[in-house]
Amino acid sequence: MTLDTIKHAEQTPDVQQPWAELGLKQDEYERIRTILGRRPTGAELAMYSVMWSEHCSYKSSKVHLRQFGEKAPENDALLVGIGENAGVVDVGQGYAVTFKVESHNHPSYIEPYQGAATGVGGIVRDILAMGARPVAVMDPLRFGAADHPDTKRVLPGVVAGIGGYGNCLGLPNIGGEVVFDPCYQGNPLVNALCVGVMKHEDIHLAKASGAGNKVILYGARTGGDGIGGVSVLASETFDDTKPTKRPAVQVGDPFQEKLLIECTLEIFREKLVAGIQDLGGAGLSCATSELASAGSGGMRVELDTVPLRDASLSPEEILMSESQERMCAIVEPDKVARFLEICEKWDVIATVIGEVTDGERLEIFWHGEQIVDVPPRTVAHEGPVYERPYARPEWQDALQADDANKLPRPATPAELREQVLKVVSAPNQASKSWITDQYDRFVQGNTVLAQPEDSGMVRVDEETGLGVAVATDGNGRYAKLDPYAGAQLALAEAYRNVAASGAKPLAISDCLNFGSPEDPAVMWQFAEATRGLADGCLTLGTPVTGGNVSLYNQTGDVAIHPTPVVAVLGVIDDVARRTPIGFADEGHLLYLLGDTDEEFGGSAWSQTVHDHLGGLPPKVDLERERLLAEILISASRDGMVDAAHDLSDGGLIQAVVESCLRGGKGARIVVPDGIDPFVFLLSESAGRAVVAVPRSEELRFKDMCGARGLPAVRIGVVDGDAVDVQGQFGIPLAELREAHEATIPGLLA
Amino acid sequence: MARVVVDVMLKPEILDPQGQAVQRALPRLGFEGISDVRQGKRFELEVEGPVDDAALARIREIAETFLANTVIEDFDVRIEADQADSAALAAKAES
Amino acid sequence: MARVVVDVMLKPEILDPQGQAVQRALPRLGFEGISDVRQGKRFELEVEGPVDDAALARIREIAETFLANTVIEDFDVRIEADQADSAALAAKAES
Amino acid sequence: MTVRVGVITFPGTLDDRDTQRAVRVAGLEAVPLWHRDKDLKQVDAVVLPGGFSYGDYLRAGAISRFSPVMESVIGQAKAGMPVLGICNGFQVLTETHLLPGAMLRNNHLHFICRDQKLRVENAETAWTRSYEQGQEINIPLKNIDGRYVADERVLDELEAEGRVVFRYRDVNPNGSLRDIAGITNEAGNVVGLMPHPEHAVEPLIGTGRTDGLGFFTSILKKLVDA
Ligand SMILES: Nc1ncnc2c1ncn2[C@@H]1O[C@H](COP(=O)(O)OP(=O)(O)O)[C@@H](O)[C@H]1O
Ligand SMILES: [Mg+2]
Repeated sequence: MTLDTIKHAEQTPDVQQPWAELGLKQDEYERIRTILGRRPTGAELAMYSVMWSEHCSYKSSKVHLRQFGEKAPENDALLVGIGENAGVVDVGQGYAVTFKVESHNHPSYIEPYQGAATGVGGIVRDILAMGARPVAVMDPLRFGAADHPDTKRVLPGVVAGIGGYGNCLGLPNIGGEVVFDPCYQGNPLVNALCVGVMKHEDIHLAKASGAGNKVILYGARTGGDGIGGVSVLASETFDDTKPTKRPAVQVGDPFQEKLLIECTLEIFREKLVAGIQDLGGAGLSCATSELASAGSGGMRVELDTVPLRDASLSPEEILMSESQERMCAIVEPDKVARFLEICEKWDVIATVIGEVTDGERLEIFWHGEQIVDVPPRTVAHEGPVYERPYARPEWQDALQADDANKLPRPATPAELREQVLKVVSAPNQASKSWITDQYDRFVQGNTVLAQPEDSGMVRVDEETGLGVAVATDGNGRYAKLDPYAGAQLALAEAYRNVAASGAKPLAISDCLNFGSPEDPAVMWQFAEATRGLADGCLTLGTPVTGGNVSLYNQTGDVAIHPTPVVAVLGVIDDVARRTPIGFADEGHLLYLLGDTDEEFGGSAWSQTVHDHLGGLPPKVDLERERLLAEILISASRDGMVDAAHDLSDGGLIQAVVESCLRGGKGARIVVPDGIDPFVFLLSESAGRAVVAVPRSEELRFKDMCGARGLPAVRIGVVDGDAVDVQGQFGIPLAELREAHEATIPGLLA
Repeated sequence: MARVVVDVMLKPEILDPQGQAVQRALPRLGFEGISDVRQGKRFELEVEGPVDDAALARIREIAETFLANTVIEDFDVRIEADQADSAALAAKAES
Repeated sequence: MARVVVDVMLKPEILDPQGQAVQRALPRLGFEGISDVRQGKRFELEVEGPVDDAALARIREIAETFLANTVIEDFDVRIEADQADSAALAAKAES
Repeated sequence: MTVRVGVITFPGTLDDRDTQRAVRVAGLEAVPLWHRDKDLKQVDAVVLPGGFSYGDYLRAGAISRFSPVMESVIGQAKAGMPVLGICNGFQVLTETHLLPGAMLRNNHLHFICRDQKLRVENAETAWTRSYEQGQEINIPLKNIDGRYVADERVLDELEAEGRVVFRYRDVNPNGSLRDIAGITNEAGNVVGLMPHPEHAVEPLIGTGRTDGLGFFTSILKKLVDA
């Protein structure tokens, strides 16, 4: 058995190395040789190949993501920006909040339960690594057609995995999305978001500094998880012992993660760490090189001290293992004993695997022999950057010309009624409670709002009632029609959702799900969407704090719809002022805020009634969104509205139906003069919300809208036990409930 | 009526948190000397008609496509011999 | 090192929705002729040292007090014979 | 007089901090107890909170039952100390046989989280004195192993002795036999139930109702009366 040491590499410069199998390009391999001045060892090759992968290096997306920094709005609230495990925002009263949304798409298609579960586990560790207690999760999901047989395999597994992991960790699930579209058939999107809370002084960063400080690996033992690909290396170096089969699938252990959370929080409380990093993709390769790269000195690691689950693992495999539920901390020598003691208390295995040096290299040893000697920045932060070619696809014009506004419309009130029922009961608009009831929304005892509310809201401080709200949105259909506008519409919708619940939007995180960057059309979609999002964030004053890019979501040469998912975080001074969506009080007046135009491109109506996608998405007016948000927040603060619901897919009628079902009361709706009832009910113009105003507040509310120039039209009243559109049709709540709630169980249960 | 048993276990290289939790608990309960525990599933299927090769092949297909998730699990199908007394020693066929 | 297997099944009188869910799904997947399915647990214990009567007695105690909840479950302990080739037919001792 | 209520944390317990909060909201003193310590710190009552102790990997509550703290709890419970097991805590209590029966996977096989209506069938236990016999309350339910089973003889005995403390109303969410949501021991000091009173003690939070507060005020009544 030959160990590929540095010395060995120097002596055998011409050995053929499997760089191509590891996903490196010829020029990338050459670059590694140039950086090192020799051929890399197997372990170095393993590290570079995984760290320079698209997933870890963002090599295709980097040039576009830069805009998020360059165009970042002035914002005093931003404490930690892009680049750390997650961004951190000041929410006042000495509290800071960190949040991030990430994808686990591909693993969830292969093994839905474990893929989704470990997706939750990964994002939770990111949040924990910032120094925060994780307080909530959300799960924006996309699946293939609701009635496709494979959806029946993927969706229940994904939902059970998210629930199984999150519930066992004790994190309330406060919202998310479930969208069905054939474009996601072979590429479901499983995005997961986590929110964490800490005091300002508890913020931790991922950097290794202070020569002599110890590197401690703690949490689960390292096994062969997720290293199917690297076995080629093992088989090269370990010529006499064939590697056993290595699983590509990672299995989550939420109980271990729960221990890791409590143990880590106790360690933070005693201020025992100088730097900390979670282990996620690329495992130890990533954690050690990132910590060393961000720090001041070098690092030396004795890899053979890593506790293993499978003794046959080679050093390359240990470096690349993606075993879950592990963390890596930098600890001053005199704090090590206490650190280990706390780990012991929580039954968490902890091992000193190395130390920070005053050199500049990351050096890794295996039973005394050196197998890695690299400048850490070249692994972690100075990977390849691509300027991928992009071009507006030639089909884009034809798609936009295929105007949805020209589709046949309902001719009679009876037909309109029928189409409304179709829209509210279609899988995308139907109630998702069959799914969300599998998630614990109460644990931790701070949940103020959870699904099906506009945003999830949790209390941060018991005394003052300070709280945060988060909403996630994304509409791949809009983005397909116009990726620039589509990204802004996703931002606008999440922003509006947060404001509708009474919170002030502060910052965003995003998960950009796209097809292959090697396709210039996809790259154009990506470039347009990032530009749209960066411009939008500048206008709305909400900086991007971090996020995630998921590329190669395509089957053959068919890509998913471009799907930027945006999460907006807002703050509310007192959760007692939150605005729910339910119409619960008879007699309250319903006001429609904003302007309604004929906008059916990408709409729920065009999809459910005509199976059509074409035209332009709704116009974006971010100044209007801002004004609407201000009005909604003032109305909440001053107690002028009792309920509010933003308008999005399915338009006004969808929102009214949801609010009526939620509050258990009906509504009488009057179509305002001069607008076609069909357009009034089903158009998806952005920048709108419907609010329920107590009669006593009507004057004050109208005055406020008038004074600030926001169109506000009285459209009806909360009343009875039907949704009654005067002169058109009425539908009893019971019938609506059946239509809205039976769809998903009918497809999946 | 015959009984066919399908055992489904996580592949050896896959993490088995359940088995580990059991194993870690044993010493605390005063049981030493168990060096590893794996936890899996056992299905007992009552088959109508004779359990011939065709039936076994069908059950193996059930196991492969449905009872086990072959991405992470292995399975084993075997006929359970009639046992008048389950405490008695019985010879078994292993597939 | 020897392997001892502990099978734990719900008592026959206890409703087994997992087994039922499997059984109900089978015809939909095109498998007929399975009249009942029960789902239980299988534990594989690696025992250090010889599996003599004393060791087996100890494992039976582990099963009774810990691996199974005898309010609802029955259990069965047996030694798994060494199998050089798991595909081969092997005779087994049942406790 | 300050009433001290111990709240146990096992590895994997989730609702310990919520339970401590509920105890405080009710005006009592919450005392954290650690699974490895036998010392109950002279508390007047103990709550075993919800969660997934040891991941519920073997069976819900099966591993926690053997912890040092449970040795003391079992002893004290038999001597009459009020003990409340919520969800996972209820599962631990059945595993220790302080309460009869067992908890199995829900009949629909899914985790379920919902607002659950319950009927208080026995308002005389240590933990239900603040309620009235027959009162209906609405508190959150959230579990995957919530199906209560016991053999017919035990069930008949529980009914005959008035030891069914809560029954599910409107919906039986998990297939529990005879709609049983919670039971007590013969002495009425040990109570276990699946739904979560500690998540229903403050307006706005969770279900927005405070129907669960009565559990904690009951214990005050009981100890002050005693
Ligand atoms: N996968 C999910 N997990 C948790 N909550 C979800 C999920 N999908 C949808 N929801 C919740 O259901 C509600 C309705 O979803 P959606 O119609 O997408 O809301 P909106 O259109 O207001 O963004 C929201 O409260 C949302 O957070
Ligand atoms: Mg909304």
